[in-house]
Amino acid sequence: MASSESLVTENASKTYSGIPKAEFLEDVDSYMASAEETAESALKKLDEQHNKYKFMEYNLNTKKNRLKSQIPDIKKSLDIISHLQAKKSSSEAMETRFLLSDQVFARARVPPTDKVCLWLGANVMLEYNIDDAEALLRKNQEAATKSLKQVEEELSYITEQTTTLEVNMARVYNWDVKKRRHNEQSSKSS
Amino acid sequence: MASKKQSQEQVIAGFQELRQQQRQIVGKVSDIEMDMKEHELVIETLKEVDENRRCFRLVGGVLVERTVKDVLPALVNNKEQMGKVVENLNKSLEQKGLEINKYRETHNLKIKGEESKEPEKQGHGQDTSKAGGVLVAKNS
Amino acid sequence: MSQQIDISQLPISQLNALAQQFGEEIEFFSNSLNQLKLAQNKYVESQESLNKVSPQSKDKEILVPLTSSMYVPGQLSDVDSVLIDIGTGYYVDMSVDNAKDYFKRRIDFLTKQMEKIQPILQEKYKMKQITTEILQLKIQQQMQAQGVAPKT
Amino acid sequence: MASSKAQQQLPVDLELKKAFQELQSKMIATQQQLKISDAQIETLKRAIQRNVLVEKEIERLPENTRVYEGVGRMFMLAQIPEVKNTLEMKNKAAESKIKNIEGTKVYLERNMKESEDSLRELIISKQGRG
Amino acid sequence: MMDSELQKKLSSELEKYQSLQKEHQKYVKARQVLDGQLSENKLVKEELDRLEVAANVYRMIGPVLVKQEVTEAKENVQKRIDYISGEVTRHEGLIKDVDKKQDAMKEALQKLQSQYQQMQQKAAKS
Amino acid sequence: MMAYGSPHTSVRGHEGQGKVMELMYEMEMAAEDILTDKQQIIDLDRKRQKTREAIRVLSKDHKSDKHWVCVGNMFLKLPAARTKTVLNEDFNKLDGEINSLRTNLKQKVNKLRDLEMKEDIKGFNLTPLSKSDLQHIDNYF
Repeated sequence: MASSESLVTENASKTYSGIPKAEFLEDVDSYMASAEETAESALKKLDEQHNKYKFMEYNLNTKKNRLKSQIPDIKKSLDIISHLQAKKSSSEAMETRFLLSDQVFARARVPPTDKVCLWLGANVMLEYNIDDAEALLRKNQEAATKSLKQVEEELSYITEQTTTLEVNMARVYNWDVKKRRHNEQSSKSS
Repeated sequence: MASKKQSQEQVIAGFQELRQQQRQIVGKVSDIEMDMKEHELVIETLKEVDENRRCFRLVGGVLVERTVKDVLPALVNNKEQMGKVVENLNKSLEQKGLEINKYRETHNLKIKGEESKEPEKQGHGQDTSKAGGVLVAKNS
Repeated sequence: MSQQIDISQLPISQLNALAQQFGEEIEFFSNSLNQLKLAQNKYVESQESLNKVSPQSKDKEILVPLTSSMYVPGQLSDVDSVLIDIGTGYYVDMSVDNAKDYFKRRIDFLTKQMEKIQPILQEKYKMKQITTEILQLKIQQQMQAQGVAPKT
Repeated sequence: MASSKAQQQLPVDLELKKAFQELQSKMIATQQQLKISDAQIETLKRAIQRNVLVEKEIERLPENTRVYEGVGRMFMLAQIPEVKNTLEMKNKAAESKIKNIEGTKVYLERNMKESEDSLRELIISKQGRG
Repeated sequence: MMDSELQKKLSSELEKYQSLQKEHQKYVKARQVLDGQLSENKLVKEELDRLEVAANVYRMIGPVLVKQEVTEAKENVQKRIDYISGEVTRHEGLIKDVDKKQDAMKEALQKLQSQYQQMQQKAAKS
Repeated sequence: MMAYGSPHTSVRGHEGQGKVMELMYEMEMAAEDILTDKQQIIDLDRKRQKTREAIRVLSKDHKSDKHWVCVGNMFLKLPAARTKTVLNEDFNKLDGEINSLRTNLKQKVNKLRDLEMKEDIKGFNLTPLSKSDLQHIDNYF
């Protein structure tokens, strides 16, 4: 079987943040003629491409979920920081019930403080002034929100490509049905 | 025939085992690389701040209170170690690839649906791993 | 195992579907088993962390987790009771011992759930195995019938 | 192929077939159990190893270093000897768990062997009769 | 063409059948959710039943923990349990209805399908 | 993002297919956007109601001078007066968010309607793929 260009990578130059574009199959007849494809092999190629998009989609969804849990956590941190800011010059300790572990809240006294510690990652926590902490958190919040937006755009782009591929598959399939039908009829009439 | 069939299954199982190992190495490499990126970011952050600032490091469930100047070298060292591990893993990945190819040649294995195109592209070994039946042992 | 007789009468396509169905069921049950196990681990963790809420820890210096990424220095102010989230928006003050009992109950509850699933899963594994065996046998037979059996 | 055909044509000894099947499913179950046990031992051993490393790391710290033990999500200030003590206790607990699991493994293996033996005996007794 | 009528009917019936299937799935899913809620509420009720009358029970309203009498909390949860149980029964009824409709349709569909096949065979022969 | 087409236009040549697909995609995106906004409004509204309920309950409660207020993963013990302020702030913030979402939503709905109108004039119907597939097969039979 002659190996030919894949249906979707013909125009590999058109990409969206590294995601290849799936070309719409305008003219099935001429494509099938020029590419020397059988319907089966063409469908298989499309299906493989489809799987690749699904794989990318899966990865992006993981990223999206991570960001989606990160953003509220940052927001919570900012909320609490505003309380600490209000309290830092007071003489009274803050009484809290903190989440000790799943479903368990223990009581703690937090003396007025202008320092908090933030996990940076890599098992490292660094002490910050409240104001610096707030600035850092805001920066991270912005970055995470932006990143989430981008991931969402990429995901919808992938959905778009997947749809195109699905339409292509349907068209090749229908083309094949039509051809078979035609062959049957011509053999009947002969 | 029963014995022949058995050995075919064994060949395929052996092949899948190898692929599984390959995937495991790939997974490990990408895990460590993510960790390295995280280290890189933290190192950059710590470089920017006062070296006497309070800084904690979590060592296996125990949090140790130190200063930036104590933690920073430890992190840099950690990252270097990880780099070495990745290097080694990449080497064994290469070897695993060779091993797989050799295995395929000696047992005359082909991946179904691969007849007409180049070998599997990297990073997309997924579909070949699904259940049995994807692999076809050629012995005619 | 009366079903076995039925199974051996089925055509290949149905056997295939059946094997697939068992596979899906196995996946479903192992998933729920895993989820139960995860939930149980959380309870065990909570139970263990309560061990450290003891009179010796009163007023101990701690780093208070304000969120999962932010901590602040403080002191443990109450080592006699904790607040437990019992679900659906209800919270109860419990003595540490009662709280431990609560988690023990939850852990036992999940153990029972898992013990219910385990035999079902085992049975499904068995059924899948039997089906696959018969399926392979049938395929062999068919191949022989078509004369495409590989040379011995 | 000859063997499989022959088997089918002969009247199958139902008792033997049943015993075979039972042994097989038992074997699968046992092997799974053994695998799980091995995995558990492996995790415990790794945990012990990690604790030993942590202990070494902590020993190297300046004496007055403030260390905190993780309790749930909170960290509680502790003395270095205290932390070492906790780690050692954990290791002891893990070791006794490993012993327990190894005990069950021995039991499982013996049980398995007994089933195999009884099946072998069954076959011999059948052959004697046949 | 003769069979195009039949074909249309077949596809429209098939569509109806599929929408029934979707409905079925929807109800089953809803019942699963309800089942989960029911068992959770039952567990909560069990815990509340263990408490002494003087115990401190709070309910989370918005972002505030509001103290509630144990008896009141128990009553509330019982009410929820009753409501959810009712919903479960209702959904079971709905599922049964759809089941019945599906069974009825299945037969009709099979008939149509075999008719269609016969038609095609005839067409092929002629 | 140009070359799109629906399966049943293929037999009639491919003029303007890309446009149609583009429009369809745009419409889908707009509709999805509206749905997410609606869901968000519902969620926020539920939160708002809860906050209102809390305000009401606390205003009746004169026994306790302090309350446990949930902030993130933890509860802070706040004086009644401060609790009230926090709740009112929350309420107003939620109110504002809901209102701005609603205003935007109106515009979005209008835009979608515009898009749909164009479709109507051209006479393309938005049938799901499975249906059009069937029709397509029909045509050949």
